[in-house]
Amino acid sequence: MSGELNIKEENLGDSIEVYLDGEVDIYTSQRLKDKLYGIIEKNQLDLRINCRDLSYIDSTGLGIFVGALKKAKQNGKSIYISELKENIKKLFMITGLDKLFIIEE
Amino acid sequence: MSGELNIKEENLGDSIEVYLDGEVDIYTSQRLKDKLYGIIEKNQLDLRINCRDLSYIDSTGLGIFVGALKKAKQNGKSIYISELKENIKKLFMITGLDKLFIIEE
Amino acid sequence: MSMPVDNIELLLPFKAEYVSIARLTVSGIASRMGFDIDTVEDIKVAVAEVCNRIVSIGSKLSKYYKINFAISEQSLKVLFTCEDKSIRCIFNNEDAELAVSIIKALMDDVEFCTDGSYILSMTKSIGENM
Amino acid sequence: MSMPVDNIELLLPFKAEYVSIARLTVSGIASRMGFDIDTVEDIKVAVAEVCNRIVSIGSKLSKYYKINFAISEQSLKVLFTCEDKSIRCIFNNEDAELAVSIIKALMDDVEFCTDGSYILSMTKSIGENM
Ligand SMILES: Nc1ncnc2c1ncn2[C@@H]1O[C@H](COP(=O)(O)OP(=O)(O)O)[C@@H](O)[C@H]1O
Ligand SMILES: Nc1ncnc2c1ncn2[C@@H]1O[C@H](COP(=O)(O)OP(=O)(O)O)[C@@H](O)[C@H]1O
Repeated sequence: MSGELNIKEENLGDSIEVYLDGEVDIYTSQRLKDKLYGIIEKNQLDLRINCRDLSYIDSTGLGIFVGALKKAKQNGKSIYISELKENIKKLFMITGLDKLFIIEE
Repeated sequence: MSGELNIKEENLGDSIEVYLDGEVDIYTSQRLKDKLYGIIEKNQLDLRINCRDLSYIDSTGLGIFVGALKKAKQNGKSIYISELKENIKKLFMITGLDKLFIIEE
Repeated sequence: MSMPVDNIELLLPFKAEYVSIARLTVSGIASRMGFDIDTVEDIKVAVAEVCNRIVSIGSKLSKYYKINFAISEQSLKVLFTCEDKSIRCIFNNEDAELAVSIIKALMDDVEFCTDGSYILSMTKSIGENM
Repeated sequence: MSMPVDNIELLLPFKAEYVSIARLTVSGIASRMGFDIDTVEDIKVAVAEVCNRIVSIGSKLSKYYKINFAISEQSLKVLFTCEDKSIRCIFNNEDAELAVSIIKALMDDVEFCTDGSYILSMTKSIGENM
């Protein structure tokens, strides 16, 4: 139920797609951080974060996205964020993070 | 969200079918009572309560079913209860009400 | 027995419209503790039965009642308290029959009519009946 | 201004795992008050941001913090309190930037760093931005 998060990962060849399913909150965010940072360190590829099934994220989670982006940029790579639900897209706009990431429909 | 209840009513000719959608709790139960008692008083027909979309009921609601059954029996009529979810069927068994009503799949 | 316990407390007005808040809160706690979905439902129903009874009886002395959730590795214990001491033995009445049978069946351990300073306590163990 | 107010209180341990309980409880309260589903989501996020910050900072003096929900016809006011007075001005730090912008954008009225006995208060009005 609340606070659950499933993370799936798929290698698309030229990028890695990560599917977030559930809620990223202060309790589940450490797992997200380990996962994203791990992927970025292991692969010299762009990262695509699919948020189709992401129902909730807070500033802890957004901060991890920002941290991951910094790491990716050090490798000259980008992070694409796709299929954001309206309530979460709103958080990206509020915080100005929509200008930092490449947001896709 | 929580505590919401929608009640729909359909005249099947030989009986009245009532669809319960949502939650019957202490807050919504008065409306259920008025509805069921009203139907029983107006029509001399059997009552069918369809619980397909009933996600929650408590003893307040069960008590209203019992009260409605008493009224129906005074008219020589019965109450059929159908499509109970497992968690609610369990409450009928616990309370012995499964022997009072005609429970259908 | 002497395991570390986390406590969560919910203070609610004596009003039927807020019983759903108790249901939601206890659902969240029980889910977080790892009870399976059917057991979460059972605990929710049992807690609501007590809240229903409390708000139905009402109080002239107190505006609020309190639900304490004691969370341990083994169990969730739910304790209902109210400053109004007239609200103690609230289920010893014929019209509470349905509620009593539901609470007894769904929880592992229920203390009605205690001598103590609380209204009722009930416990659900983790691992039993799962 | 002087409308009748119902209070609900939730006492939670300083632990990240229980922030979801605050989210669930405030969702229930806001839904019950009639806020639309998007606004319920906004209030939930704002409340969680404060809880996150409180549990991240932690306390050596106090095991619990309290969230008071003041419910009136016009608004929901959420007040965070803690006995540990060192936990007061918790958002005046660079790493709280994201949280602060979220809280300010989602709530109608926020009081950070009050002189009072509470950590923070925030209010969402019914009917505005709906
Ligand atoms: N609106 C914003 N735009 C860009 N960066 C931001 C914004 N708000 C906060 N940040 C930065 O995001 C970072 C949060 O990342 P953090 O989770 O702390 O990662 P790290 O572990 O790499 O420090 C902080 O350095 C903060 O300054
Ligand atoms: N297990 C049971 N089997 C049958 N009847 C029961 C059972 N438990 C309680 N009752 C009865 O159900 C009735 C509840 O109905 P109630 O809502 O009070 O209707 P009314 O308004 O007609 O009194 C009570 O009279 C109670 O004795």
